[in-house]
Amino acid sequence: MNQIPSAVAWTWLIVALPLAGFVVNGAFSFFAPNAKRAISAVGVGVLVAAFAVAVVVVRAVGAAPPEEPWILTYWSWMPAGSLQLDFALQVDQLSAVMLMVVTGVSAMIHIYSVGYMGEDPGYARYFAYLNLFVFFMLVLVLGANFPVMFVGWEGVGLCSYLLIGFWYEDKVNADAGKKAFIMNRIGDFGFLVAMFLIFQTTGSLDFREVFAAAPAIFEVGGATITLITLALFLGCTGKSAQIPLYTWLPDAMAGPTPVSALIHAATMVTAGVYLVARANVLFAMAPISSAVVAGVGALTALYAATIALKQWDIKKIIAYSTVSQLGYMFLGVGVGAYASGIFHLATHAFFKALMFLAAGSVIQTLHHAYHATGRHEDAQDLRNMGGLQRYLPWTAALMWVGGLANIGVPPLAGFFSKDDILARTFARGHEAPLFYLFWALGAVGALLTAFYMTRLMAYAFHGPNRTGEREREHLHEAPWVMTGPLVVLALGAVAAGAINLPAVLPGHEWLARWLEPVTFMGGLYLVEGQLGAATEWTLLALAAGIAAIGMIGAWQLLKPAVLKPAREAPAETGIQRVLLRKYYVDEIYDTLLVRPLAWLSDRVLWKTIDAFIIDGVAVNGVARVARLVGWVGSRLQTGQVGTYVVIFVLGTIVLLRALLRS
Amino acid sequence: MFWLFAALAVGGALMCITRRSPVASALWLVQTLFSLAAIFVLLDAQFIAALQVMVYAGAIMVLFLFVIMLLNLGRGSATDMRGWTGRLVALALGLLLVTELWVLVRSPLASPLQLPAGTLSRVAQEQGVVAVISDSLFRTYLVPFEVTSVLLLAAIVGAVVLAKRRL
Amino acid sequence: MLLGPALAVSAILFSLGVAGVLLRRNAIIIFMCVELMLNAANLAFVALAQQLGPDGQVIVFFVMAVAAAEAAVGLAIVLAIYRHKQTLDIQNLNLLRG
Amino acid sequence: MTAALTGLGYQRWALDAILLLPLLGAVLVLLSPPAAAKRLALYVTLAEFVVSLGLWWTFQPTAAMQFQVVRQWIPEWGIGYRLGVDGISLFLLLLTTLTMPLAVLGSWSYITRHERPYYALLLVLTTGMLGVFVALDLFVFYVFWEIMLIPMYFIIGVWGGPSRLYAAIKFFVYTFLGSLLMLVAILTIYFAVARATGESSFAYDHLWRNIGYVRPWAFWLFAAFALAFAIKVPMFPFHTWLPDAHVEAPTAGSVILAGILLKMGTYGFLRFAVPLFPEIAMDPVVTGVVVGLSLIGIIYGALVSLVQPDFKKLVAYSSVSHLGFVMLGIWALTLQSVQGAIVIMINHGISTGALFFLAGMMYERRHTRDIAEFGGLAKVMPAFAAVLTVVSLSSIGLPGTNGFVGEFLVLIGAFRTHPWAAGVAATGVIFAAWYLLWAIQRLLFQKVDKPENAKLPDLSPRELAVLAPLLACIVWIGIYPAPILRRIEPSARALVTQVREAAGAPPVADVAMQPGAR
Repeated sequence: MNQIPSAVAWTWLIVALPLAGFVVNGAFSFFAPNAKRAISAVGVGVLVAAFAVAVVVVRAVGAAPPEEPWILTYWSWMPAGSLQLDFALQVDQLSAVMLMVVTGVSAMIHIYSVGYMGEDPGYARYFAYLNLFVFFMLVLVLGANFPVMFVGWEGVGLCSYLLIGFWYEDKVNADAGKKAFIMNRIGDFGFLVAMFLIFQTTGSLDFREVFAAAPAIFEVGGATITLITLALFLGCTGKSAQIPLYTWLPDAMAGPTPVSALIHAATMVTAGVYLVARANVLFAMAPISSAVVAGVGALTALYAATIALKQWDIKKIIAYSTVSQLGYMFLGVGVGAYASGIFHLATHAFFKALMFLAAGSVIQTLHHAYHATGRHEDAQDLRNMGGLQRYLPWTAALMWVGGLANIGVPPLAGFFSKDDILARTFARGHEAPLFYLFWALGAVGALLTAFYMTRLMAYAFHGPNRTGEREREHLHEAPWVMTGPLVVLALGAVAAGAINLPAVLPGHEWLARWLEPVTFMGGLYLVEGQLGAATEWTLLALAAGIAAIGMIGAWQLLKPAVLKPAREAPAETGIQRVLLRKYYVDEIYDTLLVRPLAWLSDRVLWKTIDAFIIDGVAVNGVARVARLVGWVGSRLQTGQVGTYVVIFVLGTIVLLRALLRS
Repeated sequence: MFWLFAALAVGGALMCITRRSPVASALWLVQTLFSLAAIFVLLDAQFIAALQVMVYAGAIMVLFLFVIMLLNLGRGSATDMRGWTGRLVALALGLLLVTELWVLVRSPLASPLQLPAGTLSRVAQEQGVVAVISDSLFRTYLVPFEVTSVLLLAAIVGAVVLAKRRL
Repeated sequence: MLLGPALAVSAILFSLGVAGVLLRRNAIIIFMCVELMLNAANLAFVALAQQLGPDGQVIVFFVMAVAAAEAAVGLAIVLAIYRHKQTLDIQNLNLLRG
Repeated sequence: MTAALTGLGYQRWALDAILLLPLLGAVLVLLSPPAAAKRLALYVTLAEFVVSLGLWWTFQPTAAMQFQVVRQWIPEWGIGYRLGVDGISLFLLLLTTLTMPLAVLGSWSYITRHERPYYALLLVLTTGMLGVFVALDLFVFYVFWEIMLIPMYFIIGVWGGPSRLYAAIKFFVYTFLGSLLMLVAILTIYFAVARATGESSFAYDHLWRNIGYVRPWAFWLFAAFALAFAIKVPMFPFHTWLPDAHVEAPTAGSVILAGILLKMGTYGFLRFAVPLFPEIAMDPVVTGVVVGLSLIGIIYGALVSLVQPDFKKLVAYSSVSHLGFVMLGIWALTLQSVQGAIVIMINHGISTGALFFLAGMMYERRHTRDIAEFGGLAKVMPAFAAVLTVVSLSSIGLPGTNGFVGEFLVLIGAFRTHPWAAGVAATGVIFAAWYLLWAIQRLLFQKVDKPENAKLPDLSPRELAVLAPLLACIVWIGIYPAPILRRIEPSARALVTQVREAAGAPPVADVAMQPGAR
C-alpha cells in the first residue's frame, strides 16, 4: 500500500461541508426561513466548496494512482469482539469517479434550485434536505465498509423520502415518499442479510478485508456467495428501482423537479450499480447472481421503456426512462463490464439530470402560466404543451441535447456508454446464448428509447401549442440561474463519452484502465469477452442505426398537430391503456400484498388474536373466573351474626372432637 | 357445700338464658357469679373470689344493668328467643359440647405436674393469699400485666369514643 | 379433691353459655352469656390451679381484666348500635353481608 | 475526572447515595408546599443524575462487579444488603437516572392534581427501579421488584386516563402473578442451597455457585423466573397488559413504563434466569420456544402497531416488537447479540420514551390521541414535527441513529447461531418503517383538515428541554457508541462464556470456552 498523499486527508471536508450546510440551513428553516440569500449562499456554497475539495482529492488520486484503496479511519464505531467497525472512508479510483459525478452534478442542481424553488416558502428546508442528501450520498460512495456504506445507503433513502414528500400537504406526495422508503427498506433487508452472511463467513465487513479474503473463502459459484450476492442485489433493486421493486420511482416524481434530477436520476438510484461495481469480486465469483443481475437489468430496460411509450406526464416519461437506463447499467455490471456500467452511470448522470432540469423549466413556466390565468390544468401533461420551442428556445435546444444523448445518437455521451454495455453483452454471447437474448432485449429497449424520447420532444416542443390562448403569452424562458446549469450539463452530455471511447477509437477505454485496480479482482473470475474490430464497428453502426430508426419512426408515426389538450383527450383503450396504467403493477401489489397484510393485522392479529383470544378469553377470562368464585363466596355471607355463631360453635365442636381423637 | 353452690350456679345460669327480660337475666347471672365466687374460695382461691365479687358481680354487672336501664329494655317485650328450630339447634349443640367436655374432664392429668393435695392452701397460709399471686404476677407475668393496663386504657378510650353521640 | 366436680360444673356452665348465645337474639343477653362462658373458663383455671400451682389464678386475673375491658367496649358498641338502629336484635344487624 | 471522584471515595458511597437520595427527596416533596413539589422533585432527580454520572467515569471496563456494597440486614436468614454494578446494569442505571428528570419535566403541566404525592411516588419509584438493577441479593432484588410495582400502580390508577383502574389492576395483578412465582422460585433455591451447603444466604454469588443443588427442579424454577420476566418484558402472549397500561398511564408513567420497567424483564433474564439455569435456557426446545416467541413478538407487534388508531397504543405495540429483538439477542447468546440487546434496551428507553413524551404533548394540546384527529401538524408545529420525525427514524432503526446500532448488533450476532431467526427478524425493519411512517404521515403531513389543529402552539422551551437530551442521545449513540460498547463488552463476554460453558453449548466466535469448567 502506498503512502496516502496529504491532499487525500482533506476527504473528510468533502463529507463535512454538506453536513454543515444541512445544519445551518436547518437552523435557518426554523429561525429565518425568509433569508433566501443567505440560504442560497450556504446551500450552494458548501456544494461548490465540496466540489473544489473533491477535485483536489481526485487530482491526488490521478497523480499517484493507488494500488489499494486509501483508508481514512476516523473513529471506532461499533467495537464488539471480532466485529470491529470503524467509521472510515476510503478513496480509490471508483470512489473518485463517483465523487466527481456526485459533487459536480449536485453543485449544478443546487444552483438550478435557487431559481426553481425561489418562491417556495420551504426554501430553507429544501436546501437543508438537499445538503443532507449530498452528505449521505458521499458517505455512501466513500464508506470503507459495508455498514458505513449502509449509513449512506439508508440516509439517501431518508432524504429521498423527505424530498419526495416535500410538499407534504398533498396526500399523493406523502404517499409517494412513504412508498419509496418502504420499498427501499425491502431492499435494505436484502442488504442487511448480505452483511450478516458476509460477516458470518469472512469475519469482517471492511471492503478491503472482505474482498481480499473472498477468493480464499468462497468457492466460485458456491451457494453462500450466490446467496450473498443475490441478497445484495435485492438491496440494489430497491435502491435502483429495478424489477420487482421499481414502482416507487415513477411515484417519486411527486417531489420537486431538481430533486428528481439529483436523487432519482443522477445519484441515489445509481447506488445499486455502484454497489455491484464495488463488490465486483463477490459478484464475479457468483456467475448465477451475475446472470440474474444482467437479466433483471435487461428485462427492466425493455419493460420500463414500453411503459414510457404511453405516458403523458413529462416527468413520468423521464422517470421510466431512468428505470430503463438503470437497467442498462445493471446489464453492464452483470456481464462483468464494471467499467462500462460506471461509464453509463456517469454519462447518464449528465444527460438525465439535464433532461429533468429542462423539463423542470418547462413545467415551471407552464405552471406560472396557468397560475396567472387561474386555470387548473396539469402543467406536466404533454398534451398541454406543444410548440414550446418558440417560447423556450434555449431550454428546447438543451433538452434536445439531453434527449439525443439519451437515445444514443453519436457522438453524444449516451451513444458510447450504451453501446459499450451492449457490445460487451454481445461479447459474452459465445459463452451462453442467454447473453444474446439479453443483448436483444437491450437493443429493442434502445429502439423504444429512441421512440419515446422523440415522442416527448415532438409533443412538447413541436407542432402547435395546446397550452391555451390566454396562457400562451405567459410562457417565457427560464432565468439564467436555471439555464446556466443546463448549459454545463449539456456540455457534459456531449463530451462525457470521451472518457471511455471504444477500443477501436483513439484514446480508447481510459475509464476502464483508470478503474483497473478496483475491477481487476472481478475480472479474474468473470472474463470479459473480446470482440474483433469488425464486430465492434458493426455493433457501433447498428446502435446508431437503431437510434435513427427509432427517431425517424417516431417522427413519422406521431402527429403532434392532431393531439388534443389533456382535458379534451379521449380515453385510451386496449394495450395503450395497459401501458398507460403501467401494467397495473401498483394495483396488483396493492391487492395481493398491502391490503391482505393490513386486513390480517387489523382483523386477525389485533381484533381477534390480541383483543379477543389473548385479552378477552385468556386474561380477562381468568379475572372473570376469580370474580365468579368471589361472587359465590360472597353469597355465603348472609350477614346474620346468629348464623355465624352457629357455624362457629359447630366448628369448635368439630375441632374438639378432632383433638379428643388424637 | 360445693354441690350447693354448684347447683346454685348452674340454676342461675339456666335461668339467665331463659328469662325473657334482660334485667331478670342479668340478676340471675349475678347469682351465678356469686356462687362461683364461693366455689373459688373452696378451691383455695380467696383472692380471685374477692376479685370475682368486686369486678364481676360489682362492676361489670352494674355496667350491664346500667345499659339495660339506659336503653329502657327493662320491660319484657316480645320474647327474643329463637323459634323451635333455633332452640333445638342450641340444645343439640349445647349437649354435644357438654359430652365432649365431659370426656375431656375425665382424661387424667399429667402426673408430674401435679402438686400434692393441699399444697396451695399451705403456701397461702405461709405467705398470705395475695402474695402467692402477686409474686407470679409481678415477676413472670410483668409484661403481660403492663400490657393489660394499656389494654384497659385503650378500652376506656374506645368506650368513651364509641358511646359519645357525636365526635 | 374437687377437681373433677369443679371441671364438670365448668363444662356445664360453658355449655349453657354457648346455648344461650345460640338461643337468644338480644345482643345484650348474648353478651351476658359470653361473660358466663368466661366465668366457666375461670372456674376451670382455678380448679386446675389447685393442682398445678398459682399461675392459673394469675391467668384468671388477666381474664377478668380483659373481660372488664371487653364489657366496656362491648357495651359502648351496643349503645352505638342501639342509637343507630333502634334495636338490638341481631337478626337486623347484617352489615357483614357480602 | 476519575481521579477526582476516587479522591472523594465515590466508589464507596455511590450506590448508597443513588438509592437514598430519591427516598429523601420523596419525604421532602411530601413535606414541601404543594406549589414547590415539582420544582423540588426536579432538583432531586437532577442531583440524582449528576451523582450517577460519576459511574460513567469511575466504571472500570472489566467483567467484575463494581461499587459493591455489602451490609448485613437480616443475618439469621442470610439476607444482606448487597449491591453492585457491572457492564450490564451500568447503562440501565444511567438510563433510569436520565429518564427521571425528564419524566418530572414532562409531567410539569400534565399533572394538575395531587402534585405532592405524585412526585413523591415518582421518587420512590426511582429508588425501586435503581434497586432492581443493582441488587445482588435475591431477597433484596425481590423487595425492590415489588417496591417499584406499587408507585406505578398508583401513578396509573390515580393520574391515568378514563379506564385507568382497569389498566392499573391489570398491570398490577399480571406483574404480581409473575413475581409471586418468582418469589417461590427464589425461596426454593434458597432453602435447597441452604440445606445442601449449610450456609443460609440469599447472596446472588452464593446461590449462583451452588445452583447445581437444585438441578432436579431446575426446569420449574427456570419457568417461574422466565414467566415473571416474560410478563414484564412483555413477550408475545403475555403482552396485553402493556397497551392498556401505556394508554391509560400519564405521560411520565408511559415513559417510565416503556423506558425502564420493561427493561427489568430483559435484565432479569440476563442477570438471573439465564445465568442461573444455563442448561435449561440453552435447551433446544426452550431456545426454540423463546426465539419463536421473540420472532412472533417482532412481526406481530409491528403488524398490530400498523392498524392502531391510537398513537400511544401504536407505540406500545411497537415496544413488543423492539423487545422481541432484545429477547432474540439474549437467546442467540453471542457477544455481539448480547451487547446489541443491551444497547437496544438503552435505545428503546430513549426513542420510545421520546415518542411517549411526544404523544403526551399532542394529548395535552388536543386531549385526544386518535391519529385520525390530527394531520398537517408539520405546518403548524414545525419543531414538533422535526423531533417526531427524528425520533421515529431512530425507532425505525435508521443507520446513524441509535436504533440501528442495537438492531444491527443483535441481528449480526444472532445470525451466527440462529441464521433463520435473524433473517426473519430482519424483516421487522420493513414493518417498522411501514407503521411509523404511516403514522407520521397521518399526524404531520397532508392538509390541516381540522380547524382545531390550525392554531396549536409549537413546542415550548420546557418541552424542548425534555426532548433535547433524548435527541442528543439518539445521535450520539448512533454515531459513536464505542464508549458504551466497550463498557458493556467484558460483562457480556463473561456472561456468554459462562452460560455457554455451563450449558455445554457449541462454542461461538469471540468467546474462549473451557467446557465443563464450572
